[in-house]
Amino acid sequence: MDPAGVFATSFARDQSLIRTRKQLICLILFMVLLAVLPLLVGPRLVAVATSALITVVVTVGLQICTGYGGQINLGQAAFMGSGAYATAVLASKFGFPFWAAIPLGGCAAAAFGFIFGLSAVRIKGFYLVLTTIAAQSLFHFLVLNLPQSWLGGSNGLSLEPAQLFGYVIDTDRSIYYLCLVFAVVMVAGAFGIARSRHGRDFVAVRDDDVASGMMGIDVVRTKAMAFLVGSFYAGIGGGLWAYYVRFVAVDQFTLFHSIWFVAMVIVGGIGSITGALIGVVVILSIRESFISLGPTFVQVVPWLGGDVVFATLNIFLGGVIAAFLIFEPRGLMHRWSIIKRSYRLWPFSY
Amino acid sequence: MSEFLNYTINGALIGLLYALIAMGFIVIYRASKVFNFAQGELVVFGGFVVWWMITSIGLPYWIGIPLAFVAAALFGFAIERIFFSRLVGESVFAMVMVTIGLLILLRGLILVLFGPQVRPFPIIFPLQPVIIGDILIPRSLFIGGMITIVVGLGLSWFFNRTRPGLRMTAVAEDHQVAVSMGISVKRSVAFAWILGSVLSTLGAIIFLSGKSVSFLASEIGLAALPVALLAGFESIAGVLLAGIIVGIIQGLVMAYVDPVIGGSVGNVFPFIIMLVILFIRPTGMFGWKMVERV
Amino acid sequence: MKMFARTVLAGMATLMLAAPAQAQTTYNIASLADFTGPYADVMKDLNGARHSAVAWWNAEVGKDLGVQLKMKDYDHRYDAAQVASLWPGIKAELNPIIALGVGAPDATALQGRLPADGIPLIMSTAGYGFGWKSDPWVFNPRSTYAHEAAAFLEWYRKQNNVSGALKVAVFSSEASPAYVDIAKGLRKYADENKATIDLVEIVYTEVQPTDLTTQVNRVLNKGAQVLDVQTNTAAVVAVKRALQALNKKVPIVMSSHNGITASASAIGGIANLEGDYEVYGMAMPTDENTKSRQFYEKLKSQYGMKGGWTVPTVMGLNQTLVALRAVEAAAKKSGAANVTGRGVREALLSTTITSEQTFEILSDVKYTNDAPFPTTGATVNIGIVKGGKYITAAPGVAVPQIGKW
Amino acid sequence: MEAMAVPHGAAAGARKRPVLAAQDIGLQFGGIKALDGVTIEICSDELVAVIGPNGAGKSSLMNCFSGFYRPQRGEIQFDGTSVIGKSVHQIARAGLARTFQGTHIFSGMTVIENIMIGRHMHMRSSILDAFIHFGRSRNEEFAQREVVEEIIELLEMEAIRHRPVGTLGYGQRKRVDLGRALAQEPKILLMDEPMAGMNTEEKEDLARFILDVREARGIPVVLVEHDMGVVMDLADRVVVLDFGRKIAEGTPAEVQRDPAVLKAYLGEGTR
Repeated sequence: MDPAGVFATSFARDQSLIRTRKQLICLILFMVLLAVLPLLVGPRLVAVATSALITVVVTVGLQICTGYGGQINLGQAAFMGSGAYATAVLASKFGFPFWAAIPLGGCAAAAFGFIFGLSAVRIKGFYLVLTTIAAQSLFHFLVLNLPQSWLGGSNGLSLEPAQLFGYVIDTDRSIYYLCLVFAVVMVAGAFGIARSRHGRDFVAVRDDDVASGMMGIDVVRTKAMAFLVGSFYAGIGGGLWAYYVRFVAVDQFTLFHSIWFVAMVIVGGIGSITGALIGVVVILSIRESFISLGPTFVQVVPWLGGDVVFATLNIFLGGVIAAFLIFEPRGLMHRWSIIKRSYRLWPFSY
Repeated sequence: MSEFLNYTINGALIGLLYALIAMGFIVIYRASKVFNFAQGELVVFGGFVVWWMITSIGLPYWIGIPLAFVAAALFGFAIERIFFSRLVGESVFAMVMVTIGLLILLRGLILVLFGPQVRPFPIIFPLQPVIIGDILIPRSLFIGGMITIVVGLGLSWFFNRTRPGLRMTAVAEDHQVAVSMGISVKRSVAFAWILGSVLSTLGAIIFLSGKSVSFLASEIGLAALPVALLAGFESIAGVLLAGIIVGIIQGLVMAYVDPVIGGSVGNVFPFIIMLVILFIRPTGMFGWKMVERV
Repeated sequence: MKMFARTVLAGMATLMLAAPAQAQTTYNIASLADFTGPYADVMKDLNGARHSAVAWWNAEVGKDLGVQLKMKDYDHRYDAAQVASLWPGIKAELNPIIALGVGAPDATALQGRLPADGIPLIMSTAGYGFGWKSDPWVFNPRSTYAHEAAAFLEWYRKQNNVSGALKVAVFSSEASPAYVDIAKGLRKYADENKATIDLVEIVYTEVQPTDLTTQVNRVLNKGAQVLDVQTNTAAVVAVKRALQALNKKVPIVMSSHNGITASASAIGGIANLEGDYEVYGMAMPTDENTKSRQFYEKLKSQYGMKGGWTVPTVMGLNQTLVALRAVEAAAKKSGAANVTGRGVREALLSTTITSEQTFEILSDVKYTNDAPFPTTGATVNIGIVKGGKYITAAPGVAVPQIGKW
Repeated sequence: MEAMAVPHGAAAGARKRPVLAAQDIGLQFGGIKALDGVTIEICSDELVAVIGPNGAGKSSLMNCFSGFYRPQRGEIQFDGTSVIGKSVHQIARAGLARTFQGTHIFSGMTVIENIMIGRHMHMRSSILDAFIHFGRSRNEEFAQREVVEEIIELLEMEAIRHRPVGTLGYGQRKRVDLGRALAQEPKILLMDEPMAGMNTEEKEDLARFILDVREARGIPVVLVEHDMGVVMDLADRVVVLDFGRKIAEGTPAEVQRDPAVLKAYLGEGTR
């Protein structure tokens, strides 16, 4: 719903994400802010922002797969992991540069996902989630049991920092920019997909696969596509992670990580790219501020002790998610559009 | 030979335990078509309640265990009331997502209620194994398996023979039809959650008797998924057979393949079975075949 | 103007003269902890031990040295992602000269960047094969879990006059790469010592095993004389129950993170573990009146020790003491005002931290540039439950050599 | 409206090419025969109504045509090729569109998005194009959007084009359904009880749209309907089913006089 007084004068205008000058200015300001962030804030926030950017890539992929395509996925961390491992192997064993290793890591994750998704997308219902759980446990099993020279087994894999024209990307700031570039491209691409025929097909298949088939949409193909795109995104996120930490180990990508990615999608709102961004920001900022404020809090009120102070984090995050599930199962993005709409239509209720 | 027989029998009994956990899962699925991913957390919750009643408070078994079942029933009911009764009319997709959120919430809740420590679980079933010739069967699994079979057949009879059970089966088949027949979907779903929670607690008792309880126990919720799938998510009697099949395969793989590859393929094997089922026959062995009407 | 300058100079001179007596240079220690993750249950003791040890050092050692240490806690939920996002902030805000870690996530998330940051990290656990790299920045105060178990096996074999190879079964799990690493280390050890050790089987189980009766029965039929369970307490309980079910008395050997006390509380009573062993390269929190125990009592009465006399407390103490003694050595070497993270690491690599310095909580700790843990001269203590009491069975048993795995 | 009824059978086949032809199809669920030897032909530029009492097999017939059911017996030819064994989307891509009984509409999406989905099979941009957005994907969106706007104009939905379909009334939703089917540019349009659940006014509107569509696009239409009044006004030819069999076929006037039809309908009335 547009603000009063704004009418689409062309399809381009009608189509574009940015319809008002105000929105354009906001976007530009936001991008500028992201660009100069490392210069403004301390290393702690730069690091938080970096992990947020990586998480955004992974979660946006999950949003496309789950939020748009309706394919619930509890293996996103495993796909992230397969991307991370592929990137690490390509970079450390075959000497690929990061700009090739990361996208190839995405492809590897998509291929790994494809093996599991193939069986489930043919069936009506939420069977994909079962195969993704299987993917999660088989990923773990394979990494640990394949010959050590392939994926490092229980030893993990380490890799050299990324390099661009001889410039070594190993400082917190440079890694932030590396992740920023990838995240911006991937998010922009996600918006592109969401607005294209593919994005519509995903939603159509999610909402009504019967009618979708009648529209000439190949339901199986579309589901598989949503899933492939989702795992590709996870793989890109994994590749970034590999260069961020420069060490890849199997226990960095557990089922519990996958569950948290889903939680971010729930909180942000199902079926909205912006929602995925909001979900990541909300969950991470709650978690990180708890963790940042915790030590100070412990120092101010020492008798409480760290164990008590930090343990409240679990309750709080659980509570936030519960609150969303109970009061706003469609997520923050939905709430935001309601507020926006009612404000624009005021004094008429919508 | 007797070794092989032993692995087979023990595998079958562990499979029956999976079947019991899967039963809780299936009961909820039948009523609302929801995959409850918090099933493992229900098991952990049930386990902690039993620990709390018997070990912590010190109630005798004959009071503590029934009380734990009552607590589990109330807990299941509360979950349904707080989350799922509000979601009536929302898509199944939304409800499945809610169970994933529930998983995180329950973990936090259990941590706060019972603390992070590993707790000793009371010895409900005697430790001495049942010995038949060379074959050696853990008593908790043996008695548990018997209980599971009785419960499974009982529930199957309930859902297929008794009036209230048949009503719930009607709900399971089609919500709209059920409503038009004047059956309360809400009540049926609430009952399913109560039953699912109670079955999880029973599962916890058999699983954990004489061992320890902590978060790690929730993994059995995932191990039960392949069993539920093999049974087609619908058939309660079928899940017994499915459990036995998965359990035997897993037991034999663990005994004969694990040592050869020097890894733990046995633990992931149920998931491999799951993938195979999805490729070959996703409706499971006993799933209701329904024609998708447009 | 001249007058003013003279006053300033005089003031400065006074300050400088007073300095040796009063000036304390304050440095920071980063204390990485897991309050909300899987190890939340042990953190109270472990972290309490760290804090009281620092308080003790400040009062009794740092004061004379001119160094004060401040420690700040950071919760990382045992998650590498959280460590990675926390660390740059820790480095900038705290600029620590040394950091204390909990487990694998710390090491994996930081080992790539610690050399550049110039901050050594001291772990609370034994070492792992996967951390066995030269030029270390992450240090374990003890040799690896596999080394520790091997020390026990050699001791046990001699103790019981086993002729031929001692038959051992290992219960492991693939739930964590760390568990797999322990099993791999033991496999390597057995392969190198075929005459004395026969590793009959490595049994992989779930982290919360359903029932291990068949598995235990199988390995006993293969003649296993010792069952090695270094995964978690749930596995110890399951193995023990299986032994009880089979009515067999074969000793279990446990490790520090799933030791006798922890396993006893998980199984509901120490009597269940009669005749079972634990082994690790640090003091055992038994009731015996040892030097370490006295140190603990001192911390408790004077320096606000909150934890009980438990393994987590000892773990907290041993890593903190190594860190503190390294800082001490660095300060002595380069002066109180010039301690850096790199200097502390140099000190770790060049000085031996004697057993006396750690109140016998550790044996002499001597690092080389080849490994992140002491490869020579390390010893372990062996604990046992005897007559329902938890006591030391053998102190100071030497750790054998194992090749890298 | 075309007043002259089109005769059926071999003569019609010679004069006008049948677009959709079912030959002796049989469909069974368990022991129940949903369709039993039904033969039907729809020629280009023809509006055929399929009527019959409840359970007569009308929807089953539609589902066989569109590929949701696979008849056990008989043959269905669409545009010269067999559709038996083809999947729903393949048949749709071959040019068969249908509207649904009840609503099978994407209620979360806006009117425009719903109709754009109808354009799916006319769009070619790949997922990579979509990722890049600028260039092919965007141009294609704009081009297709123009087609959609024409349909919106035709069906008089300008005012609601940005409304989520979930917020629309039933009549409007049916219009969206029709618009979506038209956007497919089908060679034939099947409408499954489009008037069910509508009030008189909405029915009149929809009837007008159906006629407009025929006039503007010249698409043959198969209309499954319960409401005899509507059928008699719109249809060129009527096929009557009862218990899965074809019991009558002819112009509306002929069918109305057919004793078998009267019996079936009266029979239903007294049931």
